[in-house]
Amino acid sequence: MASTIRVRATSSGETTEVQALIQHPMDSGFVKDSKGEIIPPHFIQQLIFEHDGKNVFTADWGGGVSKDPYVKFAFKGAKKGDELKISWIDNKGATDTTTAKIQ
Amino acid sequence: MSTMANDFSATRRLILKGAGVLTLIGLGIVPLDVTKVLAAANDKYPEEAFKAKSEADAIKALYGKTPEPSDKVKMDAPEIAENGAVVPISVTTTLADVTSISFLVSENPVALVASYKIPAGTLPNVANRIKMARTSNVVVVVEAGGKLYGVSKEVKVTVGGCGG
Amino acid sequence: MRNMMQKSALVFALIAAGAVSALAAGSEEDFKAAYAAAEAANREAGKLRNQWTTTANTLAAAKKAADAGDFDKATASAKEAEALAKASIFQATSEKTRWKDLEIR
Amino acid sequence: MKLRSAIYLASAALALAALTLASTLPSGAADKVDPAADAKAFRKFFTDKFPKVKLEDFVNGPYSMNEDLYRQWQEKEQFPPYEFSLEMGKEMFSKPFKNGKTYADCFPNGGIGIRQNYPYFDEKEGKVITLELALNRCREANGEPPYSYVKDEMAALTAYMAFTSRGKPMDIKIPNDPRALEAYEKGKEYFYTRRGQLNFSCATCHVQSPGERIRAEILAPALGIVNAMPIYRSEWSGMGTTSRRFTTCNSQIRAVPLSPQDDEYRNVEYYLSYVSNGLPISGPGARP
Repeated sequence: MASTIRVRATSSGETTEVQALIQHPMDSGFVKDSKGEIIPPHFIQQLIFEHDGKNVFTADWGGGVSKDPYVKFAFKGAKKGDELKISWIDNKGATDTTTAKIQ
Repeated sequence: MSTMANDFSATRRLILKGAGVLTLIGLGIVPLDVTKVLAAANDKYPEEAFKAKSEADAIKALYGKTPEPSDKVKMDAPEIAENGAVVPISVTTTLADVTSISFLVSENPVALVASYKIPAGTLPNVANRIKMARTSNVVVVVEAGGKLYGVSKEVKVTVGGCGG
Repeated sequence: MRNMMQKSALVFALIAAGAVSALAAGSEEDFKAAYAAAEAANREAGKLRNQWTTTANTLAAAKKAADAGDFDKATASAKEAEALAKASIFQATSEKTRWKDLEIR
Repeated sequence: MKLRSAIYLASAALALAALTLASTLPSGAADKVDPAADAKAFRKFFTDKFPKVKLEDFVNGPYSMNEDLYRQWQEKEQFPPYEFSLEMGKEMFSKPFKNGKTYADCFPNGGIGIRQNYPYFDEKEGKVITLELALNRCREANGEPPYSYVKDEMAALTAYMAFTSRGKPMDIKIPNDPRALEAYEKGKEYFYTRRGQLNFSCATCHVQSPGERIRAEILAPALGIVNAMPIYRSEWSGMGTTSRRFTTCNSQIRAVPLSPQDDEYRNVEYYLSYVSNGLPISGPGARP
């Protein structure tokens, strides 16, 4: 199956803009299903972006982040063709990792 | 009485820390190491803050202090959320030495939604999509130079209907 | 003390009223007839491709009340369902021509 | 007792209504079905009502009607929520069936860039064929079980096919066949017919009130509404097809929905698509 992580990282010289969309239910643990039973919490807790072995952005998330979460940020010090490593871990211990080339 | 004293000394300590960082920059000493150390110490997932029900408790668990208002933090949020399940919120700030940006929704069952660590070299601009249980204040807290700043905006949330 | 007396008087009155209505309530036969009529009307609405969700919900409520032995309530719900089904039939029939009033020309 | 009299009253009203209509109808009943004139009037109605909205923007539904919503949409479109479905659709579309054939074998031009021609009227069958129906028929013809019409796989496949047609103007033909004209006319009738306990027609919301809020949601204009299908609706937290939109609209007005791809729904999609001719395909879309 394809990665759960979609990344677009584009460099405009000095800064690199990064957008990521991740496929994840992000169940908060406060919502009931159609049978009236609570859907247990299931959400990404940490999402880390690394460039050149260094953390450039860390997201700590709770169940209040939307389903299929999206985040956008920008950082300096990277150039076109560099690799960006993205990884997440959720509250059940599941993880996923991918790398993306900066365009 | 005693809590007041504690709060006061905590604030004082933090102001001092902030001033210290600023001094380092002023002297031309690379503040990178400082932020890096701070970041490393913060790398753990803030479990407690994400358990706090109220916005004040969450901020306290995260930062151990209370934010002051700032006109240097700009939050972009809709007046009326198209749907509480997906509310796009973004923030930019002209504050220097930003180390962390957090998003909270006062009326959510768990107030803290997301907290981002901003190492040196990363711009203090973040956009994300959050859930809102109902009409509420959305609070963005920015930690910069060891101080805490906050802005708040009400976003109306309505549900259901035959739109689309 | 006075307050309590008043309260118990009220409770008595409620019980009495309940008993009276239970005595006057429809029998199982009444319910069955009302339910059959409602179902028939709803079937007709179905033929006209215009059933209402509220009819189905009210029919379900009638059945539930009947299963619980409350034929009074069940009969009332069944009659309400029939009225809803008839209204949906009326709507479908009149709309056969009325829809043109709304058309953009 | 009260109910009885209400029903009598209703039937009396019905009789009365029938009488008045009978006397006023002749002019209306004699109308010839003229789809081209309908489409022209339909488009004019919306462009007159919303002079500031560009014609091609109507396909963006409620977002074309409200600035605050438009900004939220732009933000979402930077990384749209239908992205995963679209990718899944692309993968599914190229993956062969057990017999080695693919969806491409069922469609003109291998299924690419043809969304704007659906639904079409099949003169052999004498009925309207929608894209969703054609996809399931393709599956069944190749020995695969059909998909649910409302979401998941069907939404993914139609999302991908719409994507390959993005920007192409809707191009629905009504062949010279009285049955095609009848299907069109029946679709129109369905669109304007009030139903459900709320006594709403499709037009009540999407012709008379687009841009307005109903229970706080901004209603989409009917013009170009099908061009954006399928859609990711935040309210559904997921994708939905045209079938899903029709059935859920029905339940919302307290009408029992018909089965997806029943004749009525196929006809109304035919009608709505025809009157949206010339507007670009924008699907897959994102909606509140």
